[in-house]
Amino acid sequence: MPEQWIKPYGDTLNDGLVQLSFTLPVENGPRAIKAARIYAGKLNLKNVTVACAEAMDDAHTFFVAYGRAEPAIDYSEIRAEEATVEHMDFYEINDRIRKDLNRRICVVGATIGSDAHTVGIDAIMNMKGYNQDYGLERYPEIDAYNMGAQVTGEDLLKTAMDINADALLVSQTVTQKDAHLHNFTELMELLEAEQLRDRFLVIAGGPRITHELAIELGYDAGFGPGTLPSQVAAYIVTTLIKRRIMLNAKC
Amino acid sequence: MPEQWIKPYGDTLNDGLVQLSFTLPVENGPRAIKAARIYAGKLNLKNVTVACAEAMDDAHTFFVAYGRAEPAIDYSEIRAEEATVEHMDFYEINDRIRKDLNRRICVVGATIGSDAHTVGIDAIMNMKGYNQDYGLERYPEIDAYNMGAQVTGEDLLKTAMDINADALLVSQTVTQKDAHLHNFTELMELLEAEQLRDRFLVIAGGPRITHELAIELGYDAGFGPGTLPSQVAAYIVTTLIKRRIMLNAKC
Amino acid sequence: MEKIPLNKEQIGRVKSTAADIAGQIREMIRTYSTVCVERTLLRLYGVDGVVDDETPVPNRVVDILVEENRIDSGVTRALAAVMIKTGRDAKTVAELIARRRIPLEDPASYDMERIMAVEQELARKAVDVLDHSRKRKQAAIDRWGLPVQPWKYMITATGNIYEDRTQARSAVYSGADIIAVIRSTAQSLLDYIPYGPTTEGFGGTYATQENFRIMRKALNEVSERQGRYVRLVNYASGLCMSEIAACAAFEDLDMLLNDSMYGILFRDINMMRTFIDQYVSRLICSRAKIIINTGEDNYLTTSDAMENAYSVTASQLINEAMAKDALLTDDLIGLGHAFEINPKIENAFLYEIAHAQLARQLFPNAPLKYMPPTKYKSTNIFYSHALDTMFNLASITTNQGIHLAGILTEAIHTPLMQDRYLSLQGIDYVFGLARGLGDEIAFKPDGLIVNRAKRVLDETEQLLDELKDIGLMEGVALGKFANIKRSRDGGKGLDGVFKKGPNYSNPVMDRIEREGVINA
Amino acid sequence: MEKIPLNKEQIGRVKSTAADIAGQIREMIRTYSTVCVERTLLRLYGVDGVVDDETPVPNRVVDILVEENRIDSGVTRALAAVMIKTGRDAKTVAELIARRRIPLEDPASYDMERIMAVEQELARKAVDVLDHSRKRKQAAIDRWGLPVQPWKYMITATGNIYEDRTQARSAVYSGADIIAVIRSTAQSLLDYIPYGPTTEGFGGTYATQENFRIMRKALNEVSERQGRYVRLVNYASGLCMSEIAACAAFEDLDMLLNDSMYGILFRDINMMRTFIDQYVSRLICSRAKIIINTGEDNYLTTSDAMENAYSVTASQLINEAMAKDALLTDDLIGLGHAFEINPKIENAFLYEIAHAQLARQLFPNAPLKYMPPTKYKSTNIFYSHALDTMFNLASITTNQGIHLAGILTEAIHTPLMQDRYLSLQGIDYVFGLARGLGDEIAFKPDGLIVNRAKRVLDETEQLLDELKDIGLMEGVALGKFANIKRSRDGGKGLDGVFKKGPNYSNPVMDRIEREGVINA
Ligand code: B12
Ligand code: B12
Ligand SMILES: Cc1ncc(COP(=O)(O)O)c(C=O)c1O
Ligand SMILES: Cc1ncc(COP(=O)(O)O)c(C=O)c1O
Repeated sequence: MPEQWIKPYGDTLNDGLVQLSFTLPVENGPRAIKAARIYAGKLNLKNVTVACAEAMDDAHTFFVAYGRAEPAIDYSEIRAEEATVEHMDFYEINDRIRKDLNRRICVVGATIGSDAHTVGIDAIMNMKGYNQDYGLERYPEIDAYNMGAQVTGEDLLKTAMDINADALLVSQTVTQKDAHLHNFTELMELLEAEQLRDRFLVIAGGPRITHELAIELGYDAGFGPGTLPSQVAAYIVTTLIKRRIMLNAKC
Repeated sequence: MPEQWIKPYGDTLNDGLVQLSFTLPVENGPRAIKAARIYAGKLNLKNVTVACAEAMDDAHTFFVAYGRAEPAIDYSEIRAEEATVEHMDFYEINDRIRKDLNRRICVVGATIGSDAHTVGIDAIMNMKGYNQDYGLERYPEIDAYNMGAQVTGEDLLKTAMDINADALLVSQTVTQKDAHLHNFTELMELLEAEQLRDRFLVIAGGPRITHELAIELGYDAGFGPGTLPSQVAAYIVTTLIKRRIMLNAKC
Repeated sequence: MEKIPLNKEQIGRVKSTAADIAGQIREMIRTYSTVCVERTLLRLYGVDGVVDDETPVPNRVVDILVEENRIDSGVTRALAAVMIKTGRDAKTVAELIARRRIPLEDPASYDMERIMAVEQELARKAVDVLDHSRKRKQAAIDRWGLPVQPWKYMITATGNIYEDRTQARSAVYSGADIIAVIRSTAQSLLDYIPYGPTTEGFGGTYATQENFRIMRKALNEVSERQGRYVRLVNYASGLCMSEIAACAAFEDLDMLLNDSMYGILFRDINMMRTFIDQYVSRLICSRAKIIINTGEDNYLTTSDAMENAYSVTASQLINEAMAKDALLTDDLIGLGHAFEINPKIENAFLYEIAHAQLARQLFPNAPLKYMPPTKYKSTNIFYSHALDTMFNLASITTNQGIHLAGILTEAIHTPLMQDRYLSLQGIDYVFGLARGLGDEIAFKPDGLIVNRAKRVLDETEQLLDELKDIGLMEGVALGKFANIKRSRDGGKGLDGVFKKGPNYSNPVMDRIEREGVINA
Repeated sequence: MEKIPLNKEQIGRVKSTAADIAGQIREMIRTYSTVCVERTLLRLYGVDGVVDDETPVPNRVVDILVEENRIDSGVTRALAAVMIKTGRDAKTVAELIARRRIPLEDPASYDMERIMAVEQELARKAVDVLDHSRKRKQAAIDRWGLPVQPWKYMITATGNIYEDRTQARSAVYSGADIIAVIRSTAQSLLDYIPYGPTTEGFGGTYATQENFRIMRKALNEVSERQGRYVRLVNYASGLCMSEIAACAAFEDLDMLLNDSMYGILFRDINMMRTFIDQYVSRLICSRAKIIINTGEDNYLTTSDAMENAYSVTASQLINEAMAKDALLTDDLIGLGHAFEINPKIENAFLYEIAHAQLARQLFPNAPLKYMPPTKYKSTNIFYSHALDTMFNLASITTNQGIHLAGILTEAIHTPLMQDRYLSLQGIDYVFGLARGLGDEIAFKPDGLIVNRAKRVLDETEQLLDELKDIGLMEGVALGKFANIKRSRDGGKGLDGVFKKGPNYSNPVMDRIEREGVINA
């Protein structure tokens, strides 16, 4: 196998070992175990060991299996989109705003839909910040409005207009049945319907968000787990500088 | 999907949810995560979530992923071979030996090859037994010889001849690099070379043994994890009764 | 066994301060009622069903009362009047009103004695519902006894009540003592109870009376099969707090998440509204012997467990006092707390033990509800399973009452069947392995554990003293709990609060209050 | 901190009884030597390499000595004679002998003074090897300090030394303090040390000097990168016990599994043979400051931890005495024990704590080697991870020395890289969470823990008293350890034991014994 092709690694290069656990809706026993082995085989695994089979009731069995995955992928062909963020700290960011934008920045954040999770958006916006990294409210050159949770798209938009925001920060945590996709899309449609899409930087965030997904949804950028406020601030500042001519929103 | 077709079960019938963990030999980061997602996709999973990616060093990343497996299998077509064992207890077994065989049974057990694991074979043979089920040594109608571990095929065979055994009980625990298959096969070849294959019941056991595997290897039966001594005894007795005419080994 | 030497007088002081704080709320409650309370009465009188395919009859009837500006006298007498007029039962009458087939009547134009007789009859029936439920639960205890504590509490949250049922059965098979059907997200904001069985939900399954029934029936069956009674839980908090309590009584639920503080802080529900609804819902729980669970654990998902532990304790004390005001006895007060200290903090386990043990000693007879780690759960399910293992140990060591099962996929998705199974397996493992540990060890006097507990109690006392001065509502407005600020006049549902008029009557509440705690 | 109030006099008694038992073995050792000991000397004199593609030169030379019936005088003087004759160094001479290019000489036909001079020079070089290793290890400690205990000990077992290296690097990255390269199965039965780097093994990787070197080099590199010294372990027990100790000293290994009891019981190695080899290997360890690890933990994989805990303690006491006989100081005696009580036993954790704490108090200065659960590990990796979590807690609470990482796939396969990672992550989690727990709690006097520890000590004393009468060898023959019976004359390797003749000489042993414990 050429070097750039990769497979899972157990204890020998390219052994392909993966661990699997799953439930089959059948009663435990030799037949169930055989079914589990056959099933795992259908997932492109060879040498499947059904190590563990335990009854969860009389019609459901839990399995732990190991097997050697057959596919290999060419790692050199994989490229992941990331919000291009220059690494800057609190001081550098404020400096850059003063020097290169020469005005204060204004952002508004909210958790939209019926989602009540605020810890994520708070981590980015509140004074206190996250992981020893100050939140946007603390930046002297940024005016940050945190609307909290359960905010409708309409309310968010209204506030953004009222305060003449540069950027909308939108958070979504509940992803069951793709609730987050639904809410993100609805907001984007609203922006477009109101012909306000280009007026703001629109940034998505939450535990299941990647930059790629955000782009797909029509957002400017997306930030996932572990994001630090300074990363978001740096992204906003550098993007606004780039778009300077196009944008003339003011607080 | 017809009812007898099954898929893994997460929280909704046929949702196909499986949990996966594996390592890729690449540095953690968005590109690694994307590779993991693509890789899981190659295992016939849809809607893959790479929930967790953690660096194990600068060239290896650990992933936990969930995805919806696409294949379905027809459970009605799956049949698993099992050593057909009548459920009998200690008393019934001894009774049956007295009444139906009318002589004592003689068995010899060993862990062969360089395998030093004796706990499994001891569980079947020692007085004390396993899980509140007496071991073969305790059966008044069975003469049980436990040769322990690291026994060569030759020694086992010699002892079996010397004591005129009805059954050989062969244990194997170390399975790395298929050591067990190798040892089981070697013993079987030896028996065949000596034209003694039909003289004994030859029974395989160990944590990775299934009846099916044992049959494939040319053994009469195979017993895996959790086997109780009484199951083995019951199997031996009923099989000997069936083969009564063919066999006339005596202790 | 006083493992931590707490100051008895101080405990007396904080309990009495908390009672004072609750008393202030109780004052407010005396003068107000809510649309929810009136709908609750209708339900207890037997009113049920929907009109126009989705509006519950109780809602429509109360809406009409509001429309007609007669809500301040309450629904009961108006209903009684129509009953007298039509000679039909409450359910039929309410339906007819809801369909606008007949108008509401002004009770003033009826003979007061007849009205009151009907009213008493309605109240009797209503209280019968509660008594009946209490007795059925008592019968289960008589037959099967109570499980040993900590009780293993397991959630289902598929969104589909029939899948929930499948998951619940499996959980019981794996040892769960209690099944909680988690509610679809934001149901607390609905000002009505959805109707009938439901198969779609988000992060949970709608709380409907039919869903309660389906699950209770399934659990009754597995109870029979397993030879032990399996308890059922749902969520009352929100805009239908007392109504859900009524439905729960109808369907013999054993526990309810029941805490207005949760609604105020996390759902932005108006505080007056929910304090009133809570009081009535708790009266119902008291009479029907439904254990309430409070939501202090949630505070620590938002604010820090080391910094704000005292706010949990203070809230527990206030919640206890409010529960006792509503006739709940110790055995029915499942005060909540949680294992939520940042695991990166050195000796976090010792502080967790201190918190859990403090709660245990402050409320020795309450079935404390202990929440597993959630905030610091990782998407690394193996790591998260280790967190739960330590949580299980803290629980058995400090002898908690209601043990919420920690789930290894907490940071990923609502639990799969196998996640549940692994959780229960882990609990059994640790509970068996260390059942006697709490009895076996003593804490170093002046050590980390003892000092931490004392410190939290001191901070609690400070907060309570402050709250006694400014009042609970002002305290909430100042962000004293979970760092979240809510104003007295803000939040959802305030428009459903009304001042009781001179003719206001609520015979069910009167009766329950009058008859006090009943234990048979 | 005496957490369990043990009887000091009783401790004195069992220690002295154990010393007596060890003394009997020491008597035997004085009169015998083994082929392995002679090969060890050759290695320390610088002899290495193989002939005929696979037979190590030390083996061939000693075989020739045996063939010629001159083994009873030992190899040293015979070698010295040829060196004098040829004027060449030990390595060259040995190779020539091995290739049968030159014959061995009878030292008697040489000037005794010259022989002894060469012999002393050889011994000096040999001991230099050990001193050199000791100093390098001391330098690492001086530079980087010692890690806090319990030390995180992680195994690699791929069979391929280069993969082991990859795995080891990752383990160190994840926090391992110690890397143990598990040996290929049954290497203990090989009466020679394989040669060169190896890439095939079963359940482990062959112990060869080159493999030691490869791994030590890799660990030196990561030590530099991580700014902490990572220790390396391998296995000495078996038919090459002292030879492997010599190789380990050459390559600066820090620890060796070194226990003749393991070989006797689990590998059916002859007891005389291995007691002698063990003594010499331990002298080497003492001088080169290699920590030994003993194998009492293994007993409990075969016999029951509740029934036979005392056999572990008795064996530890004997092993300690045997170690001290071989000049090992407390800090080098890593006595083994294990967390192997059936988790189905109610309060198993309390008994585990009792056992671990007893060991801690009996050997307060030894870096106790604590083995994770293995026997009761399940193929359910989540359940097994919970077992390890509790094990981690027992270890940190009782302050063990060398913490063998429990692996969630123990019941399935030798660990994958990710299994290791998860294990270390789990250890860090628990150690941080509960670092102070041991200091914080006291055990109830007369409780389960205290009584269990006392009982085990009583039973230990009984067994030791019995062994003192019948002797250790007879005790083993009677199945007193791990329920396995081995006779004095049975087992592998007895033919390699010989009685020292009147001209026997072992200048290395003599010198180490004479110079005693050296600490610089
Ligand atoms: C805390 C919590 C709660 C609290 C919320 C309190 C509050 N004030 O927010 C309470 C108790 C109220 C709660 C309630 C519920 N919760 Co909740 N909750 C959690 C929990 C434990 C932690 C979430 C959290 O705070 N993470 C910490 C923050 C810092 O991380 P984060 O959100 O990922 O944020 C980071 C990044 O994503 C990013 N980011 C996030 N937003 C944004 C926005 C922008 C613009 C940018 C740039 C970046 C960014 O930056 C942040 C810092 O790095 C998770 C489980 C878990 N451990 O993850 C469940 C969880 C999220 N909850 C869940 C559910 C289902 C609910 C309920 C619906 C349950 C119910 N039926 O009652 C309710 C209802 C809530 C609702 N309607 O939304 C599920 C969601 C399942 C799913 N995948 O859909 C989870 C995963 C638990 C589970 N396994 O079931 N919950
Ligand atoms: C105990 C043990 C040991 C003890 C053995 C003591 C003894 N007297 O047997 C000691 C410490 C000596 C040991 C050593 C080694 N072990 Co070991 N050991 C284990 C351990 C912890 C438990 C095995 C056990 O006793 N199970 C309990 C018995 C009752 O179960 P069982 O064997 O499955 O038996 C049941 C059935 O299978 C069946 N059965 C078994 N045999 C037979 C025969 C017949 C005829 C029938 C009918 C039924 C039957 O009935 C039994 C009762 O139900 C396992 C890990 C684990 N938890 O499984 C590792 C394990 C088996 N060992 C392992 C290894 C690698 C080794 C070593 C090679 C390590 C090394 N390099 O040093 C050494 C060398 C041993 C050797 N050459 O064989 C690996 C094997 C990996 C693999 N899959 O190949 C394991 C899985 C650990 C691991 N994860 O690395 N080991
Ligand atoms: C006391 C209490 N009530 C209610 C809920 C759930 O409320 P909702 O339906 O708003 O999600 C919770 C959630 O933890 C709670 O703790
Ligand atoms: C003390 C001791 N020595 C050696 C070994 C390994 O020996 P072998 O190489 O025979 O597998 C062990 C295994 O646990 C041990 O505990």
